[in-house]
Amino acid sequence: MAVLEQPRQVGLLRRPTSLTGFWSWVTTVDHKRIGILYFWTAFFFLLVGGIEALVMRLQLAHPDLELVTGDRFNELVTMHGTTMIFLAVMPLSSAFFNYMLPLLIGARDVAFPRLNALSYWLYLFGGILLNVSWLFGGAPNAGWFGYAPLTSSVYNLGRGIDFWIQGLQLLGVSSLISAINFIVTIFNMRAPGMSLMRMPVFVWNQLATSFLLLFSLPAVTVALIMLMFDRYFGANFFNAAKGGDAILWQHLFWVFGHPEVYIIILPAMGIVSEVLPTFSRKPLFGYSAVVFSTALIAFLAFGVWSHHMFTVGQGPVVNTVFALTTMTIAIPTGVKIFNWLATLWGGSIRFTTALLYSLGFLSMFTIGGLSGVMHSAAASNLQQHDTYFVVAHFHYVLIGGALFGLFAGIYYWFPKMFGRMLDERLGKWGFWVMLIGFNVTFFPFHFLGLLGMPRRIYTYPAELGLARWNLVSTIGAFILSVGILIFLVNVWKSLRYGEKAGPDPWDGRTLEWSIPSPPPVYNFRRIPYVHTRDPHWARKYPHLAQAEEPPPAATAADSEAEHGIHLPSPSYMPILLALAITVGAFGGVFRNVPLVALGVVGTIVSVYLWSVEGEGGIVVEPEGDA
Amino acid sequence: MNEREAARAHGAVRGHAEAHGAHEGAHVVPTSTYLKVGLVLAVITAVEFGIVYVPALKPVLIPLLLILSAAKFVLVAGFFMHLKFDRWVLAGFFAAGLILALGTYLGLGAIFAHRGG
Amino acid sequence: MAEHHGTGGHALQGPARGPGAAQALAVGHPQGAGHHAHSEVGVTGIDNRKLGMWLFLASECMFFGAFIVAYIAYQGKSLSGPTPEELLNIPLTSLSTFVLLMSSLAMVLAVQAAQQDRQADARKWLLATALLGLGFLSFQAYEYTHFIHAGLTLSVNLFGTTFYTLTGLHGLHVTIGVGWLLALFLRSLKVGLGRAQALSLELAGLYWHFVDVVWIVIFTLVYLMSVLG
Amino acid sequence: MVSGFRLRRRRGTGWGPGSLILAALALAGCGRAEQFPQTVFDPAGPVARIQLDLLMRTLYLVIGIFILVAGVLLYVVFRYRERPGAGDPEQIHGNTQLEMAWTIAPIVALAFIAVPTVRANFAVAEPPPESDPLVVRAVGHQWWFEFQYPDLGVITANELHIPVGRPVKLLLDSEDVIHSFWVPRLAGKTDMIPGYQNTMWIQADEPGTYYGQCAELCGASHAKMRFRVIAVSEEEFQAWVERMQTYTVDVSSSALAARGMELFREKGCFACHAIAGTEFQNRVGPDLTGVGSRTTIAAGTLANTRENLSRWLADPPAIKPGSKMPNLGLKPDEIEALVEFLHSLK
Repeated sequence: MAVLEQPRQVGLLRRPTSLTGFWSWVTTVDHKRIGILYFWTAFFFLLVGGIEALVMRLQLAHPDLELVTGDRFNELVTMHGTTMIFLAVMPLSSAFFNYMLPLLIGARDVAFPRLNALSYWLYLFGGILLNVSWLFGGAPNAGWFGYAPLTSSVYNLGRGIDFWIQGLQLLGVSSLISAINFIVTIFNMRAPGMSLMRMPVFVWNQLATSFLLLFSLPAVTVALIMLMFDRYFGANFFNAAKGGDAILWQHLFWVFGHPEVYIIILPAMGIVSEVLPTFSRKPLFGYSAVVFSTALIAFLAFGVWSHHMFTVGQGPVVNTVFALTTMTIAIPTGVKIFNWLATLWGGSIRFTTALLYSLGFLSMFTIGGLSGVMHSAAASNLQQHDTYFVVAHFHYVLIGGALFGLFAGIYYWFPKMFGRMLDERLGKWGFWVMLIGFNVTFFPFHFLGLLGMPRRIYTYPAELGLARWNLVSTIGAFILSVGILIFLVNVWKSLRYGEKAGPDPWDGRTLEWSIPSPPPVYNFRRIPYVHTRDPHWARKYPHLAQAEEPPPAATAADSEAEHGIHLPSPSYMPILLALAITVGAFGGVFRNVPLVALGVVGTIVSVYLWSVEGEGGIVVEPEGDA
Repeated sequence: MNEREAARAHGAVRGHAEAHGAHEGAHVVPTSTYLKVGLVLAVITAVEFGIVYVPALKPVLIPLLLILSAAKFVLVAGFFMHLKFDRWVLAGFFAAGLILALGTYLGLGAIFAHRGG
Repeated sequence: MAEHHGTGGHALQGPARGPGAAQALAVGHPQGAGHHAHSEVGVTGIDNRKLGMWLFLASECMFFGAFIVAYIAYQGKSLSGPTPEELLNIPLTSLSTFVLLMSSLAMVLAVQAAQQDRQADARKWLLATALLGLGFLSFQAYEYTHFIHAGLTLSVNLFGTTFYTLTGLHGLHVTIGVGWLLALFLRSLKVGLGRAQALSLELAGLYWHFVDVVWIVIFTLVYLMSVLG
Repeated sequence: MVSGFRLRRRRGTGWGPGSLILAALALAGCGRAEQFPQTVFDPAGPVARIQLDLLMRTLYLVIGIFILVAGVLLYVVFRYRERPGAGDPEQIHGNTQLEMAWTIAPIVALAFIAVPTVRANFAVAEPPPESDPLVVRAVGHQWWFEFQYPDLGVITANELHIPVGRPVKLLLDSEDVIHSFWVPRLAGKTDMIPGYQNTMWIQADEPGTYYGQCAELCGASHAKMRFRVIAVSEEEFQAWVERMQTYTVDVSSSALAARGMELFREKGCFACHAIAGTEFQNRVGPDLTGVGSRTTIAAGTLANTRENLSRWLADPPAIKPGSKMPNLGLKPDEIEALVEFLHSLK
């Protein structure tokens, strides 16, 4: 690929130009590379969170063990939850959002390529900031939802909570920027002919997820600001001694926290909605109903937050209202599950690893969803709340649901992203080991919870009778780890020796399969015209496709092929801006005014340079013949 | 429209923009409209300032103030922020945020009031 | 809606229609890369940056809403003084509200002038907006100084906590806005402030007006309603 | 057998125990209280019974739905696997009637649990209006429970004494962070929140000792914040109240206990602990009135034996991380005297 034209030189820094090598990754604004960065980083943090989980499972394997102290256990609980949610599962979704979105809608990149890079760097630095807390006198220890006033400076003297506040704020900014970027991309950058109702369902789920982020993140941002003011400046938001109410934190947190659950699960639902049709060789059953259900789930997500707070004494009226709104979420969710089953029905099902994970998702998520329905019954929820029953529920949703869905996505799109096939035999082994390990670990949690084991206890006495199922669960956790190890071996093998993937290894349906694997930097040599859902399938099998309108005839007009394709220039600014913000946040943790000032000044300077630099742009000549 | 032509030369403008006119300056709002809106805003503020000191209005002060400030809000958003003239999708986004915020925080406030204390 | 836009876009893109589904993907489409410094008008007919700014503002509704609801939820729950009734100065704040509203007017006139390529007017109104914004901030600085002397601090009671946080974060938004406007002004001395810069100015304007409408809400709920005790 | 089923049968609502539930619960060890003192499957009072009722009802429903979904999934997976030469499947895009059906079906299913949920929400909120509940204020502390009987003038810690068959209205709050009051066999949990008073009610139908535990993360020793509810007959309860109200301390019979009492003052124990009938009246830590007759020490963490109490006095934070009670550096003979004194407080 030849670069035909470089941008004009503006500003202080020489604009980076290299398209290969280390600096090309640091300065990249290519959504595919950013997606890959998200992918590896998220996977790294998944392993970190997993190791934290294993330590906890070892501690709980037997009654009265003292492998770790109560404080250390609380740190592990907090960091495991925070890491898995904010640093592993969400960014793994983001990896696919970044990589796949432009490919799925026939675009060259996202709307704001540099902001996209900024999101990644803020995520990486936020993750690092959270995790270096271990080295600076202790990690955050008040649980992933950090209930006040356990987080206050009276009851929490260390720096852990300060790391937590600043780290989460960085991640919040990162996610907010991503959300805006993706919504604008989806609204503005679709290929011609791709109406909203022709978008792949994955894109719909991404749109819903982005809106959820957009509208729910501010609540936790505010809660964290309040907490910061309480801790740093002696404000009284959650200080009962001055009339403050700790429950305000819970409300604001869950106004964010409940949509967050759907932020985690919707991407997996989107992936499954792509994988099932491909491997049953049928279109998604009830596209409109699935899309509408997705939107409805996203909307309802804002009306149920208090069901996390049935035990705080809101009274039976409020509890009843939230019990009923919560139950309604089961309706669109049920619709989706039945539509997925109907997609398989009558199909010609190929049992690839991606499909297996999708089926795993379907069954395990159903269990998690159904125990969720049980939680909605407020009166009996008072028994389950804050027990291992709840822990079972959300691990069925987060692992059996989100993570299995994401693994389906990995097996499905890995060949597109890396140009090589994953080993299907190892993949299937990995799947079954993971499925078994997962159920052995987490199904007993249902029993443990109802037999009286509260969450977040670092030890339990033998007399409670909880030893047996805890031991089973610990064994399961190691089986699950073996499943993850098999996957890692598979990835390593594939990257080294894997069979080369052609453009369309799965006989796919959507646009990404119409271009090489991995796609060239400009994605599409010619931007396709989309006249139906599943456009690639329609092109391959016109007799099976539902032509919604007569497709246009080819024209010779293809100025880009002649004059080159315009792409955004790489830039130093995203990582510089992210660094400046992180320096400020780090200064915030240590209440170091000069460091904060340095961060603020750095941020202002970076923003200014950013805007002066402009988007730039290079023009490349596409390779070969499309 | 120069800008549109420039953009088209880059091949960036979609047909839609052409069909409906480019978004910038598509609807020319005369300066006098802005000045009138500014005047009305000033007058409403003066009225608000006045009525809070009228004891007789105390019972209806809350709805009255809410209506007046809502009017100011709508005027600024509609005219100064161009929502009245721009594509509905912008108003849609903003309304979504506004309605969600109103719904969520009214609910939250109601729960807090219900909680007493 | 956007569905309509999509197909509309196609209709004007102009390839003649013909049979043959197999050709569906082969049709070249001269979509621009969409990464130009100026217009990035997309499927919706709205520039990417403007769409993004509106999304950000929509998100900000949830942001300020949370602080406002905290203020209201804690109203009258302070365990000690000073109280809002003792401190809040409605006449003065009405004046500062007026100043902020007029800055919005100046802003919209600046954007209009830039769109019509009246560069000198645009610059004049832009500077006026920034100065009025500074005026508003001066009122706030005076108010804070006065309140602190009167014993209201962030930590003294719930009123202090919620009042300073809500108005302080609004003030921070105004400060950022003033900085943005001044940066645009300085830059305009080099690159002008005409049609080519109108979108940049409009984006700053949207932000500025939003900060204004937030103040309209704060002024009513915090200041005016304090007379009800 | 699981009492949930017994309960159902007793009430004659006629739910046949599904074999799968049976299997699942058999796996869980049937949830008997002898084996699992914090089980929710063996309720001992009306609140927990209402909650188990609702729990079982939702459980039946969701297991039914799961069997349906899993059944369809298994059928589809076996029936529609790819077969060579079978040709392309029919490209079905949807079916409005079917989709309507499976939108309405969940609504009907939800109605089946929604109505009982609403009823149960109100039933567990307040004791029956005609009843005359005993009022107890329960205060959470890091990491122990304080129980005050405002009408009786009695204060105790970590062991809540209640009469059988009478509703107990609990006024819950906290001295520091949020805790949660949970006695699974009597009732679900309600949070103890600083600066705000929550209420809940419990009732034990049979005499016995019921295990409870804090259910909200509250710091380093959250796991070791436990308590007991001791339900006794009305007469025994009255006797206990009277003993607590007229509590006297007499160490004249034992020189060792007298030395222990002396050490209680010398070593500063009195700065935190109160004992009725003495001049020790500071209540920063648990009230020690009658501590000798309690079943456990250190908030339900250890059985109240001489050996355990000695271990506890020797180094409290070693047993409860972060414990506010410091290691006082007591010598073995001092510990012995203190143990003798404390165990004399029957």
